[in-house]
Amino acid sequence: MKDISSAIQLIPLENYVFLSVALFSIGMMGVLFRRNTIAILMCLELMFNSVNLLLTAFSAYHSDPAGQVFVFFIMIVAAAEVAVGLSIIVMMKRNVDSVDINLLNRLKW
Amino acid sequence: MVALISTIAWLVPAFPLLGFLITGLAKNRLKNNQAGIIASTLVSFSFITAVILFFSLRSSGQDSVTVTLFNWISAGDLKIPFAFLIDHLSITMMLIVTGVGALIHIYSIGYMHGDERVNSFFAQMNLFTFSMLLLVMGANYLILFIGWEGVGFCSYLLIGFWFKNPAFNYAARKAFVMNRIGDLGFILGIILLFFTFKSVSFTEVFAQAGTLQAGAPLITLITILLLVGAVGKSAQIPLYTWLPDAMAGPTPVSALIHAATMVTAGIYMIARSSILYNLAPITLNIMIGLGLATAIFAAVIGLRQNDIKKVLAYSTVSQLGYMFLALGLGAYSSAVFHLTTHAFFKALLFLGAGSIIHAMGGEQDIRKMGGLRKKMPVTYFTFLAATLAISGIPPFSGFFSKDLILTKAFENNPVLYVLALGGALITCFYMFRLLYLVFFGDQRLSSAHPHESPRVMTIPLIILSILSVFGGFLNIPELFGGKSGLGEFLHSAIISKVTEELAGSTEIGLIISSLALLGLIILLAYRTYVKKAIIPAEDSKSLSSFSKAITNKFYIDEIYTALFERPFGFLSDFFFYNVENKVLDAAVDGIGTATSRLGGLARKLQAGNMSFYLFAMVGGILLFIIFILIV
Amino acid sequence: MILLIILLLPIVTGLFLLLLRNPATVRIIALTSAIVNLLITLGLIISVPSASYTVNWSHFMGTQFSLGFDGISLIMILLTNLLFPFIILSGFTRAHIKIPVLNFLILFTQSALLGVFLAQNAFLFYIFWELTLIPVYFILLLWGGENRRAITLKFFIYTLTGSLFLLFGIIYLFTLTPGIHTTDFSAFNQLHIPAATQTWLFWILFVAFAIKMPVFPFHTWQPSTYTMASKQGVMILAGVLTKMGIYGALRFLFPIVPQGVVYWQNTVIIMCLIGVVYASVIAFRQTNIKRLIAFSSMAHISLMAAAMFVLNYYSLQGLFFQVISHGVTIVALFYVVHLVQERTGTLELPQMGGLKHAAPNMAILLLIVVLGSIALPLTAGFVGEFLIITGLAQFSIWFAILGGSTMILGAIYMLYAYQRIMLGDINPAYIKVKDIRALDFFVLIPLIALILILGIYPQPILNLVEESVKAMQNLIPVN
Amino acid sequence: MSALILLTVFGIIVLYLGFANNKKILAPVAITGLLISMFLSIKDWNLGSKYFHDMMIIDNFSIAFNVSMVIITILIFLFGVNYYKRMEHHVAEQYALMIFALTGAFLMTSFSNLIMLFLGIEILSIPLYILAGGKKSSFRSNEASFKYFLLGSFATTFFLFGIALVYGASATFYLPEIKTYIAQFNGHLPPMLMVGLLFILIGVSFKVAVAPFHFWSPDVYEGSPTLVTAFMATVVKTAGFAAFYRLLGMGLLPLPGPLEKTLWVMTMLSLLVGNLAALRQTNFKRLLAYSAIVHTGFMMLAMLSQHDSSASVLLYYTFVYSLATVPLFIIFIYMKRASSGLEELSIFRGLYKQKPWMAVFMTILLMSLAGLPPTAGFLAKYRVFILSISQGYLAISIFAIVMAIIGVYYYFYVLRETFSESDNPNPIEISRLNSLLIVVCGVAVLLLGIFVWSVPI
Repeated sequence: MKDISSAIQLIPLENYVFLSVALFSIGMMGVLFRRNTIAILMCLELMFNSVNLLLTAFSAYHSDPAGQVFVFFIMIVAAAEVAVGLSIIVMMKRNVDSVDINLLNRLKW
Repeated sequence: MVALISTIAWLVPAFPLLGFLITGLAKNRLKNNQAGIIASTLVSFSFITAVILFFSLRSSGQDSVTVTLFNWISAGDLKIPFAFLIDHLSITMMLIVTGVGALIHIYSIGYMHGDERVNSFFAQMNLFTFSMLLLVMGANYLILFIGWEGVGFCSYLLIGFWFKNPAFNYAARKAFVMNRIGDLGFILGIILLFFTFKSVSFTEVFAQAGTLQAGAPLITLITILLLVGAVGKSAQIPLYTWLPDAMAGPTPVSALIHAATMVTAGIYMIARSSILYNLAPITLNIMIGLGLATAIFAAVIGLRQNDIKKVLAYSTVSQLGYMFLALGLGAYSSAVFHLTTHAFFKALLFLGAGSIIHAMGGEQDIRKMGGLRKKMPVTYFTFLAATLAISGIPPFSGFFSKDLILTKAFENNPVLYVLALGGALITCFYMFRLLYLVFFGDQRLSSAHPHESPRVMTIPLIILSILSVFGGFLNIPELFGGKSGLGEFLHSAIISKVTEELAGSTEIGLIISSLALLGLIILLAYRTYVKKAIIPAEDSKSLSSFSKAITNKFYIDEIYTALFERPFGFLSDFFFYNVENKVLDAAVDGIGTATSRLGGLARKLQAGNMSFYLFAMVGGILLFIIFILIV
Repeated sequence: MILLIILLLPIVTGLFLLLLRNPATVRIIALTSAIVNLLITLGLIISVPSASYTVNWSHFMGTQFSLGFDGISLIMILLTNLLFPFIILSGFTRAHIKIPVLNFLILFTQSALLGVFLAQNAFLFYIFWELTLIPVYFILLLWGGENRRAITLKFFIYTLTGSLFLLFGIIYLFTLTPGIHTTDFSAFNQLHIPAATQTWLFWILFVAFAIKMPVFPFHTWQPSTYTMASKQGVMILAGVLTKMGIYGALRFLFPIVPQGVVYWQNTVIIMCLIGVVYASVIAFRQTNIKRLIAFSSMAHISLMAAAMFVLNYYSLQGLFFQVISHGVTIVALFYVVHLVQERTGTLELPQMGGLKHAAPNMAILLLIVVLGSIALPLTAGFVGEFLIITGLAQFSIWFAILGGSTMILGAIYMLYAYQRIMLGDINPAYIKVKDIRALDFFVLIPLIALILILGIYPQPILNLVEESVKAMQNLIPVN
Repeated sequence: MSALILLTVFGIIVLYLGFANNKKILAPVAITGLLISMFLSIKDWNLGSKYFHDMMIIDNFSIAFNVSMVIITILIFLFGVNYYKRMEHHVAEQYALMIFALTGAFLMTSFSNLIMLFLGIEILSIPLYILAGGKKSSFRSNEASFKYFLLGSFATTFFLFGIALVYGASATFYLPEIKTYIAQFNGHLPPMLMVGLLFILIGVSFKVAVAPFHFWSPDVYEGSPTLVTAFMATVVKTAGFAAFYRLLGMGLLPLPGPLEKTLWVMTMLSLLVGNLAALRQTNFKRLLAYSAIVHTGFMMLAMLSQHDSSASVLLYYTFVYSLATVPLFIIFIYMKRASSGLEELSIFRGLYKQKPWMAVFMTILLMSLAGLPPTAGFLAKYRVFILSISQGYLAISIFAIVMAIIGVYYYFYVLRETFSESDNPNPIEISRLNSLLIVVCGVAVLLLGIFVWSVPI
C-alpha cells in the first residue's frame, strides 16, 4: 500500500488534477455537444471517472483511504444510474424510434 | 316680557316647519286648496307671533334677547348653541319675512290653483320660510349659515319647481352653485372669525371686535370673505347671473325669494356685522364699487328686457346694488330701510306681474301685452303704486329709502351721487316702459282673454300696495319733520358710520333736481311707448351693436360659459381621459402588463430543449466560478 | 369577553347559515345577528368605559390575541355595526342564487372588519386586515357586474400590494422592539425610532392605507371596482372598507412614526387635496352614475385624509364625525342608485331622466341623500365637513380653500346627477316604473333619519371621541 | 436508525407484494410501514444517536424532517389508492420506489459526512428517474424521465467533482472537520476549496431547483405522472432543503463572502424567474412547478438569514407548503379527468358550481401558497420575513415582498377560474377518501395557521 502511495506521489499532484479536469471537461463537452443519447451517457461516465481519478489521487496524497472508499460508492451508483439511463433510452427508442436528444422538446414554456 | 320672548320665540320658525311637515308628508292626501290654506295660516301665525315678539321686546326695555334652544355643536372652543337672537334688527326682518311671506302664501293659493304639485309647492314655500327665519333669527353666524344654505336649497327647489323643463333645472342648479361659491367664502369667513374671536356668536364677536385695529389685514380678510357670501346670495357682480335665470320658478317664488327676502339676506348679514365692517374701510370701498356697478349695470340691461319677470329681476339686482352702495357707505340702517321698502314694492311688482301672467295665460313677453289697464284695474293701480315707489316719486316708500341712500352718497362723494342718480333715472325709465307697454295702448295678443285675478290674489296686492305707498313713513328723515323712526329703532343693533350731515338746503336742492329729472324721464317714456306706441323690436331684428349687447345682457352668461363652464368640462374630460386613464391607471396597468410581458419572455426561456438546459447550467456554473474567484 | 362576542357573533352566525337552505330564514337570521351586534355595541358604548380581552397566542413570537378599544375604535365599530344591518337588509330584494353563501360572506366581512378595529396587536390587526379582503373579493367576484373577473383581480392585487408593505413595516417594527420582540401596539408606540428611519418607514406603512382609502395617485382601482360591484358589495366597500385605511393610518402612523408624519405632512395633505379637487372635477363628466359616486366618495375620503394629516383638534373631530356620516350617506346613496338601476335597467346617466314623474318618493329620498352628500347644514355631512374645514383653516387658509372647494364642486356634480336621473320631461321608457316599496323604506328611512339626526344633534358622536382626539392631537409636536 | 432499516424492509415487502397481484393491500401495507417507521423515528427524539462512525447523526432536526416527509408521503399514498386504480401492472413498484426514495431522503436529513449526502441524494434520485417515466407509453413521461435523469446525473458529476476538490483540500468528508478546516482560513479560501464548495452547493441547489439550475423542474413536473409530481414537489423538496440546511449548518456556515453572495443571487433569481414564468403559465402542473421555484426562493431566504430558528422556519415552511400542494394535485387530477385529460388552468372552471366545498378548500390551499392569512402559508412567510428582516436583509426582503405580490396574481388567477362558469360542464367526481384528504389538509392548513407557530428543533 505504501509503495503504491509513494509511487503515485512521484507524479506531482497538479498533474492528476489537471488530468481529471481535462477528462471532466472532455466529458462535459461531450454531454453538451453530442446528440446521441448513448454517447452522452458515455460522456457522463467519463465525468464520473474523472472524479474517481481525482479522489484516488487525493486519497493517495493524503494517505487517507476514505477517498478510495468513496470511489467504490461512486462506481456503484454510477452503474445503477447508467442502468436506469439505458432503460430510459430503450423506452425512448420504443416510443419514437430514435435516440436523438433534440427530439425531447415537447415539454416546454 | 323677556320670559315671554324666550318662551315663544321658537314658535316663529316652528310654524312654517310644521307647515312643511304637514304639507310635505301628507301631500298625497291633501286636496284642493287645503295645503295652501294650512301653509298660509301657519305663516300667518308666525307673523302674529313675530308681532307679539315685537311688542314684547319694546316693552321689555331690553335691546336684545338671546334664546338658546340646545347645544348644536360643542367641540373644544367651538361652542355653537342652537340659539335665536331677538333684537331690533332681527325682529324687523322677521316681520318682513313673515308678513310679506304670509301675503305671498295667500296669493299663491290663487296663483297655484290647479297645479298638480301644489302641495309640494306649499311644502317648499314653508320650508323656505322656515330657513329664512333661521337665517334672520340665528344668534350666531353658524345658525345664520344654516338658514343661509337652507334658503339657497329651497330656492333651488322652487326655481326648478316645474322640473319637466331642462332649462329650468339648469337655472336652478346654476342658482345653487353660484350661491355655493359665495357660501364657501362665507364659511371660511366664519371660520376665521372663530379663530380670531374664539366664538361665532354675534354678541361675543361684536363685543370683542373693538380690540382689533381698524383696517387690520385680518379683519379685512374676514369681511371680504363674508362679503363673498353676500355677493353670491344677494346677486351682485360678478355672481348675479343666477337671479335673472331664477325667474324660471313660479312667480310667487320670485316675489318671495328673489325679491323680498332671500336675496336680501346678504344685506342683512352685512348690516348685522356692521361693527366688523366699520373696522374694514377697504372692504367698504369694495362694496361701494360693487354696489354702484351692479346698480347701473343691471339697470342698463333692464332697459331692453322684454320678459316682464326678467325686467323685474334685473331691477331687483339693481336695487340690491343700491343697498350694497348704502352698506358700503356705512349707512347700514339706510340699507335695511331700502330693503324693507323694496320688499314691499318689489313683492308687489312680482305679484302684479304674476297676476298679469295669470291673466295672459302664461304669456310673459311684454311686447304681446298692452291695454290691460281697463281689464285689470286692481292690478293696474297696485302695479302703478309700486312703479312709483320704485322710481322714487314722493311720497311713495321708495322715495324715502332711495333718497336717503343718494344723500349718503353725496355726503361721501358727489360723483357717487351722480352715478347713483343716473342709475335711479334708468330704473325709472324701464319701469315706466314696462308699465306703459303692459297697461296702455291696445291689446296685442288676440288669443288671450285677460281678466282680473280672483280676490285671494288681489287682496295681498292691495295690502302690499298700501305698504308700498306708506312704507316710507317708517323712516321719515328729520328734514321732513320725522324722527328717522326705523333708523333709530335699529340703532341698538347696527352701528352706522357717522358722517357729516348735509345742510338742509343742499339736501332739498338735490331732491328737487332729482325729481325734475325723474319727471322728464317719465315723460320721455310716455312719449315713446304711449304716444308713439313704439313696440320693442322682435329678437331677430338687427340692432346697433350696443343695444344688441344690452339685449343680450352684455353676453355675460356666454362669457361665463366660455370662461368657466366649458373649461371645467374640458378639464373634467382631460383629467378623466388623459390623466386618469392614460397616466395613472395606465401606469398601474402598465406595471402589470410589463410584468406579464416579462413573464412571457421568461416562459420562453424554458425552451424545452435539452441542449439549451445543459448549456444554461454550465454557463451558470462558469459564471459563478468566475464570480467567486474574482470577488 | 363582550368584545369576543362582538367579534365572533357575525362569523359564527355566518357559518351556521351555510347549513341552511331556505333563503328567507337565512336572511332573517343574518339580519337578526347584525341587529343584535348593533345593540351590543350600543350597550357597550353607553355602559362600558373600557374592556379588553387578551389571551396569549404565541409566547414564541411575542404575540397576543388581544382585543380592546378606545374612542377611535368605537367609532369604527359603531359604523360597522350600524351599516351591516342595512347592508344585509338591502339584500332582501332580489332573488340571488346562493343566499346563504352571500350572507356568510357579508357576515365574514363584518367579523374581519370588527377584528381590524378591535385588535390591540399589530400582527392580529394585519391578519384581520387581510381577512377582510377575502370575503369582499368573493362578493365582488361572484356577484359583480360586467368585466368583474379582471377588475376584482386588479382590486385584489392592488390592495394587497399595499398590505404586504405594511407587513414588512410591522415585521420591521417587531424587530425593533426591545427585549422579547412583540407586535403589541403598546410596545410599538413606545419605540423611539431615529428620524431618518421614520422618513422611509412612513411610506412603507402608509402605502397600504393610502391604497385602501384611497388617496390621490393610489386610487385607480376604485372607480371601476365600485362601478361593477354588486349593491351589497359596493356598500361594504364604500361604507366601511375605505374607513379601514383611515383607521390604520391613525393606529400606525401618528403614534409610531410621528417624525415621519411631520416630515411628510405637507406632501400628503397636498396629495389629498389634489385628490379632492381632481376627483370632484372628474366626477362632473362621468356618465355612469356609480362611477360618478365613486369619484365623489374619493373626494370625500381625500378630504378626510387631509383632515387626518392636519391633525388638530377640529380636523380630527370632523374626521371622526365624517367617518360615520360619510358611511351612512354613501350607503344610502348607493342603495338609491341601485334602486334606480333595478327600475331602469341602466346606470348610464344619458339614458335616464324623468324618473320623478313615476317615482316621486324615490326622487325625494335621493334628493335628501344627495343633500347629505353635499353637506347641506342640518345634515350630518355638514357638521363633519365644517369641522374638517375649520381644522384645515387652522393649519393653512389655502388648504381650507382647496378642501372647501368640494362644497362647490360637490354641488355641481351631485345635483347634475340628480337632475339627470330624476328631473326632466316624462320619459316614455320609465312611465311604469314602480316607486319605492316597503323594503326600501325600511332601509332608507332609518339611514336618512340618521343623516338628519346627526346633523341636528351631533353631540353624542363628538363626545364619544373627545378623549381620543385629545390624546391623538398631542402625538405630534406642533410645528 | 431502526426507522430507516424498517423503511427499507417495507419497501422490499411492498415490492414482493406485487406478485400477489392484489392492488388493494399495497397502500395499507405501505402506509403501515410508514406509520411504524414514523413512530420509531419519534422514539429517538432528543437521543441524538450517531451511526457508522458518525457518518450519520440522527438528531431532532432529522427526526422532525423525517416525520414531516413521512406524513406527506402518507398523504400521497392515500392519494395513490385512487390514482392507481386504473393502473393494471407494476403498481407495487410505484409504492416501493417511493419508499426507497424516502429512504434516500432520510439519509439526506441525517448525514454528517459528504459520502452519506451523496448516497442519500442518489438513493432519492434514481427511483425518481424511474418514477418520472412511470407512464411507459407516454412520450411526455418518457421525456420528463430522461430530462430528469440526464440533468440530474450531470449535476451529480459536478457535485462529486466538488466533493473531490474539497476532499483534496481538507482530506476529509466529515462536515464538522471541513468546518474547522475552513475556519482556519478566516474567510480567504484557496481557489480549489472555494470552487469545490461552490460545486457542492450547486449540486444541492439543483436538487431543490434553485435558479439558474431549475430548468429541469417545470418540464419534469409537467411530464411526470401527477402523483410523482406531487411527490417531487413536496417530499423531494423537503429532503433537498433538509440536506441543504444541514450542509450549511453543520459545515459551511458562516459561508465565505463570495459563496454567500452567490447564494443570494440564486435566491433572488429563483424568486424572479419562477414568478415571471408562472405569470403567463397556462398548464397547471407547470404553474405549480414555477411556484415551487418561487417557494424555493423563500426557503433559501429563510436558510440564508442565519439564525437559531432558521431550521424551525424551514421545517414549518416546507411542511406547510407540502400540505397545501398535495391536495391541489389531487383536485387537479380530478379536474383533469373531468375535462378529458387537459391540464390547462381553465379545467378548474365550474368547480365552484359543482363542488362548492371543494372550491372553498381550493381557496384555502391557494391562499396558503400565496401566503395570505389566516392560513399557515402566511405564517410561514411571516416567519421567513421576520428572519430576513431581523437579520438586516431589508432590501432583499422588500424584493421578496414584491415577488410575493406577483405570486398572488397567478394563484388568484387559478382561483378565479375555479369560481367561473364552465363552458363544458362534465360531472366532477371526487372519491370520498380523496375528498376527506383535501378537507383534512385544508383544515390543517387553517389550524396550523392559527394555532401552531413553530416546532422546537
